Amino acid sequence: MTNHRDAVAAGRELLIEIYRTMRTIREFEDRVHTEFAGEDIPGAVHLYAGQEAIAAGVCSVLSDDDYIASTHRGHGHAVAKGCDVTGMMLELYGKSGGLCGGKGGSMHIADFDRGMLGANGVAAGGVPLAAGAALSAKVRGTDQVAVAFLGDGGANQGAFAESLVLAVVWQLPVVFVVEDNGFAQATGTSFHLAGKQIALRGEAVGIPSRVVDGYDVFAVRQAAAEAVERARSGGGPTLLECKADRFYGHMEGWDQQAYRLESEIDELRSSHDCVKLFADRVLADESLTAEELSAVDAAVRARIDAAVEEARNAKEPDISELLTDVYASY
Amino acid sequence: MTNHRDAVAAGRELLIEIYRTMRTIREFEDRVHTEFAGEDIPGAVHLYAGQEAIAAGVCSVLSDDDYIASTHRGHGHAVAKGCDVTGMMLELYGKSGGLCGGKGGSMHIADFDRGMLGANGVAAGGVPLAAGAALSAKVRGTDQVAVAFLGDGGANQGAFAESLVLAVVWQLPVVFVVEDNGFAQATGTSFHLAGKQIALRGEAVGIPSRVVDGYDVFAVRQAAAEAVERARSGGGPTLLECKADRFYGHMEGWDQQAYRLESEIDELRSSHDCVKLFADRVLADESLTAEELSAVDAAVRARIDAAVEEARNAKEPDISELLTDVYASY
Amino acid sequence: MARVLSYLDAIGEALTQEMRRDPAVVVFGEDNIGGTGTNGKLGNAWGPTKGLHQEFPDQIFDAPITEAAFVGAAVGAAATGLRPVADLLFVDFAGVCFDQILNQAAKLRYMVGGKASVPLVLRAMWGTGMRRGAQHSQALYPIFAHIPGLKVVVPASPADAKGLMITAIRDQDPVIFFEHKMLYFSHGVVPEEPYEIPFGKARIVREGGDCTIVAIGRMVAEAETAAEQLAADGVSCEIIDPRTVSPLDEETIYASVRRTGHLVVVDESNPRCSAASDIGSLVAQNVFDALRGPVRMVTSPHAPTPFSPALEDAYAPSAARISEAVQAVLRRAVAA
Amino acid sequence: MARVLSYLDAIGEALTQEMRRDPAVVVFGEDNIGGTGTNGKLGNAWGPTKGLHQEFPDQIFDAPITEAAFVGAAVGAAATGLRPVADLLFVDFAGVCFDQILNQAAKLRYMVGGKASVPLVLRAMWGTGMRRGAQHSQALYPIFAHIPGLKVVVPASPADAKGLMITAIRDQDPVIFFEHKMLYFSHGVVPEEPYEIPFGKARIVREGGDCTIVAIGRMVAEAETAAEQLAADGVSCEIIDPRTVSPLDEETIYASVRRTGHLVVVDESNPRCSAASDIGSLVAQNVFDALRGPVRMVTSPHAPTPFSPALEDAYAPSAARISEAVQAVLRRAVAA
Ligand SMILES: Cc1ncc(C[n+]2csc(CCOP(=O)(O)OP(=O)(O)O)c2C)c(N)n1
Ligand SMILES: Cc1ncc(C[n+]2csc(CCOP(=O)(O)OP(=O)(O)O)c2C)c(N)n1
Ligand SMILES: [Mg+2]
Ligand SMILES: [Mg+2]
Repeated sequence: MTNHRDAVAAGRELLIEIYRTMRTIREFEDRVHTEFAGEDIPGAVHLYAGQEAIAAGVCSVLSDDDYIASTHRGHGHAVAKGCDVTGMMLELYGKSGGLCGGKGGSMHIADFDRGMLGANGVAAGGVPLAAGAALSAKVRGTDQVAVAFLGDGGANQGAFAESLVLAVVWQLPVVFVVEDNGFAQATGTSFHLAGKQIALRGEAVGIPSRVVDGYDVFAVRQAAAEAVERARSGGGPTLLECKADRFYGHMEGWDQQAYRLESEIDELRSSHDCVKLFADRVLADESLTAEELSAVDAAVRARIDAAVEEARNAKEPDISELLTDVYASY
Repeated sequence: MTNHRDAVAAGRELLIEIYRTMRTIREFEDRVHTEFAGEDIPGAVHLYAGQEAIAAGVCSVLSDDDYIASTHRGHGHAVAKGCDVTGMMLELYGKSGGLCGGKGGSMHIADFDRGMLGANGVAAGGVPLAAGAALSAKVRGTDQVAVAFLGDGGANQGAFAESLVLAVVWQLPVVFVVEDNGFAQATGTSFHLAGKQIALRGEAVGIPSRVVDGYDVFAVRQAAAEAVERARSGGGPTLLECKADRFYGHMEGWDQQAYRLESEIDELRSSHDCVKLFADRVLADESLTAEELSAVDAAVRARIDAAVEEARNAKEPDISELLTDVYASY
Repeated sequence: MARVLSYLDAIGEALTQEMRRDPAVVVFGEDNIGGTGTNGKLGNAWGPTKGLHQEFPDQIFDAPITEAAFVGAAVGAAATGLRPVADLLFVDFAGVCFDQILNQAAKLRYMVGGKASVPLVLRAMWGTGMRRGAQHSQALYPIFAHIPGLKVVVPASPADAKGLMITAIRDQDPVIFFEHKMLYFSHGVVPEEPYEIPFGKARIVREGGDCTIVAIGRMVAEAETAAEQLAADGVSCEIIDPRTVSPLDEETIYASVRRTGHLVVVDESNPRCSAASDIGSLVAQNVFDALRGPVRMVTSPHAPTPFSPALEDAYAPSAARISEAVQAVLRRAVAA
Repeated sequence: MARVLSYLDAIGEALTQEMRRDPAVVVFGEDNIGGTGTNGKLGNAWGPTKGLHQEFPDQIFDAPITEAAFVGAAVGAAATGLRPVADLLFVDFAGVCFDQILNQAAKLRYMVGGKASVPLVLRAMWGTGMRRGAQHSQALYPIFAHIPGLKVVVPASPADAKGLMITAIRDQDPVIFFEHKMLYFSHGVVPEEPYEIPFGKARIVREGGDCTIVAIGRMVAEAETAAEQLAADGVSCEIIDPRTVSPLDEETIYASVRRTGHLVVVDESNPRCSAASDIGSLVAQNVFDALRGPVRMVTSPHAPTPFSPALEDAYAPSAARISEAVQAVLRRAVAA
């Protein structure tokens, strides 16, 4: 684990915020997993549990008006960027009042007021959008920064490779955060990355690039802080390759994870749970108390309970919504 | 310049063949330049003059049944792979009897009997095709090899990045030959590559990659021989980044090369003419005589004269050809 | 005894029989084997390729998420002796490799004056109904039908799925093979031995004399439901499933319209420049005299597919909307 | 005095005036400045952006050959406060960035429930006639018109090119702006001050009573030539230029067909699922009763564009083929 003096120095409030973010994501995902199994939630849902430290660490150094573009596995990014969890839950249920009015669903959750430019159903499809948001900030002369999240599998997409080039040539204030969770669906990174780190691809085009322990929220936060500072000060793009495996399968209801050994998952959950690792550490060095953590736990649980309750009882969108938000010529 | 003992050892015949190839390309291109100015040749024509050592060097280590996929600047590759220059010239004129029956033109010259899978109008568009030909060879259990030619500008295309990944993951017998001629249209590589070598992109995904002096046919041949040997023996892909500027503008009739200093072009033609460099060397070390070279020059000139003559006088394709070679439902 | 198979298994059977017949048939895509590069079990494919790697370890492989590269590789492989079947997963992902389809696969044979052909099959899952949202529910076959050089196959039944897949693999041109996600677990009688169903030959799903309904893919079943209801009201519909949108069996459609005098086209795609508009205009051009009233197109609206089940259920054409269209067309003819 | 401008300069003037008006308007693409990163002169752009970098050094830039990235960046920039005008060069290159057009630009506003919009313009050169072969001569607007969320503009004159470009830049939706390569050096009167031409309002190019001709892009001039010839034979044609293929001004077309009873659609694109078939079928559905004979579609064949001038000249519709179609349609009406 990294030295986390900076985080501790930032004080209890920040630590609690980071914990709240990670706990909220975990609780949200665990609960969606249960509700999905109960067949209450329609559609395709990809859970982020296990990777919380990445979203939480990166977004902890962003302001409200910075931008992120996310992936099909986007709940964690949305929560970390400050999206309302009730609005998110309503969206997952396809209900009126959802963040996208029920039109988007899990794979298209977005909240432009929070700088969350959207989950994305296409691998690496959102990466160029983040580059564009960075261009926008640069042309408008603000100091906003954009972050593109993508997966190890998405890192093989041409759109990502091209975005690296564009970002370095245009010196855009963008940070590429590749989350290597070991798999693209059922295909392992040891196959599809041919044993190489994605960070090398950033370096190859001249982008400062680092591999980061994605279970360690402090490590992520530190790396992200440097990257964001570089971007804000006109230093151009950075690539962070954060490694942390997912707890659940690729997609709810889709796979039984037969492509993973059970021992792999057990070991992951017992020794690489980023939320536990955080808790152990702040308790060990007494920067937070067990009571503080429990208070967060309880509050988060209540918030998610309420979100599910509201989502279940919410109205379906009105049929007239079918033809709004688009130019329909007939 | 590289040590060219291997080439010399290979004997006069090979040296003459290499010279003939380079001279044929040069003569073909110079002549097309003239004829185009006379408005005899329709369409978009991109000349390869200046880069001959790359095509000649690479193709000198390929067999007839190896494959190449080419670019919009494809005449040199076609000649070096053994395409008939009269068939090529007819094709440029859009005449019956052209290599593609006049349907393709300069940007789509192909000759599958010679393993020339086609020029291509889309930057890097042919790169995946070469990967596919390599896959084909591997699945069919032959020892054929495929070469993908592309430009520095095309190297920024996603299709190239993805092909690198696919080639290394599938361990395909393919060689990527990137021709860095300093420009993509009027845009300079110092801008669009951000000062980095393309070879790094190969290395980043685990592909052995080298930068090669593209004015030196022996250097190219040596590097290509190693790469092709690796591919044939199951060692997977290689990337060669060959550097040699073009003599003419991007496209005939299109640019006055105002983006280049005149002194740049003068210096290029006087000190970096790969055909001259070759001749100087083989004369200096007495591996060929001036008479031998002149004999080739004369033969090549006669061949190109005859090709132009034939192309001028050839028939237009029959109108019925409009609807052949495609399934037309109406 | 007639054997019943799912649409999904029918496709799997076609792939199996063709790989067995011809070692040049190779199959690849993301998770076409599944599990490559993991410590767990191999064979976690989804869809019709599940389990095939055991019999064909040298003919089926997993691909990284590099559609532009592997679809392009399919083109290059097809032009040099293989018969690749590449898997796009969702047809929506055609976006990331569209150049290789539009400019390479479709045009190569023509551009080189017939000196090469591109016998590849691109499998693509399509359609609404699974709550997958705007980027995973499109039809898009009108886009492919627009492109000369491609053949576009949209099977509506398990038996057709098998026979059309075999034809697709043996065809010399690039074929985009549309598999409707909501039909995967539909069942039907499927002959065991390999057989081809020719391209450009429509299937008359139901005979009738009052109105011709041309329906595509999942819409065939909706049209059948509508026709049942209409029959109860004394209206007799003829249902035609074109099976392949390109080539299109114009003659069967024209012959039917000559008999019925009325045409309703049911197409799950968006309306503009669609298969519905294509067929509607062909009829209005070529059998105008037979028409006893306006043609009618029943499609999804000119809007992306919404996620919410409540909205999605109102999006694609339904039996009810088809009935209405037929009734409107006939009512108008009576009134006139 | 009326000022004459080329189609190309008219587009350049629109870009200039809009960049001047609004600093959020940015323009980029390959060689949109030209010469960046070289030792030579800057400003080697081709097309309508030539010279603009001098007045707008902070609003116009060169891009590497990364269409997926820079078109996607246009989407992201548009959704966060800019009004980008991205340049595809040839529309054929839409293939390499099609996902960003199909799945991102077109759908974003809908998918997020209207919480964002994507005011971008994608410039694209199209059409046959320049001997550019199969990968540089396509029309493709039917493909874009099929996609909900996009607007598709196909100006046929310099004045329209300017006014439609200004409207496109000010519009809140993604617009694909089709510039016909053979029209670049056509000239016409173009007002100097900025003006908008509304989307979805067709232009009646010529009035007439015997037959309605809807013609798109370069085909408008061919239709005019045909109409001249036909007028000499006593046939009076009404020519309608839709200007925008999506949205489509259905009403103007319907009103004309109600008067003439006949429709010929001239569309340089390939025939299947085309703009011609779209318009033909709409008329057959919505103004069937006014039709006094079959609709007729005049398009390029279902084949890629050949390179050879001899073949290319026979490929796209010509005035002669348009005349023939009109005559066939009218002859038939007389015979009937
Ligand atoms: C272009 C494209 N191809 C294929 C898919 C289907 N698909 C959805 S998620 C996924 C795996 C993505 O892996 P990775 O990027 O590592 O993200 P993770 O699921 O591991 O978070 C694939 C192949 C897609 N969404 N987009
Ligand atoms: C995908 C794509 N984008 C743009 C173009 C237009 N174009 C044709 S050649 C060219 C420059 C290519 O540069 P490079 O790859 O370096 O090849 P060179 O012309 O220098 O041989 C461009 C941008 C194209 N053909 N394809
Ligand atoms: Mg992953
Ligand atoms: Mg170059």
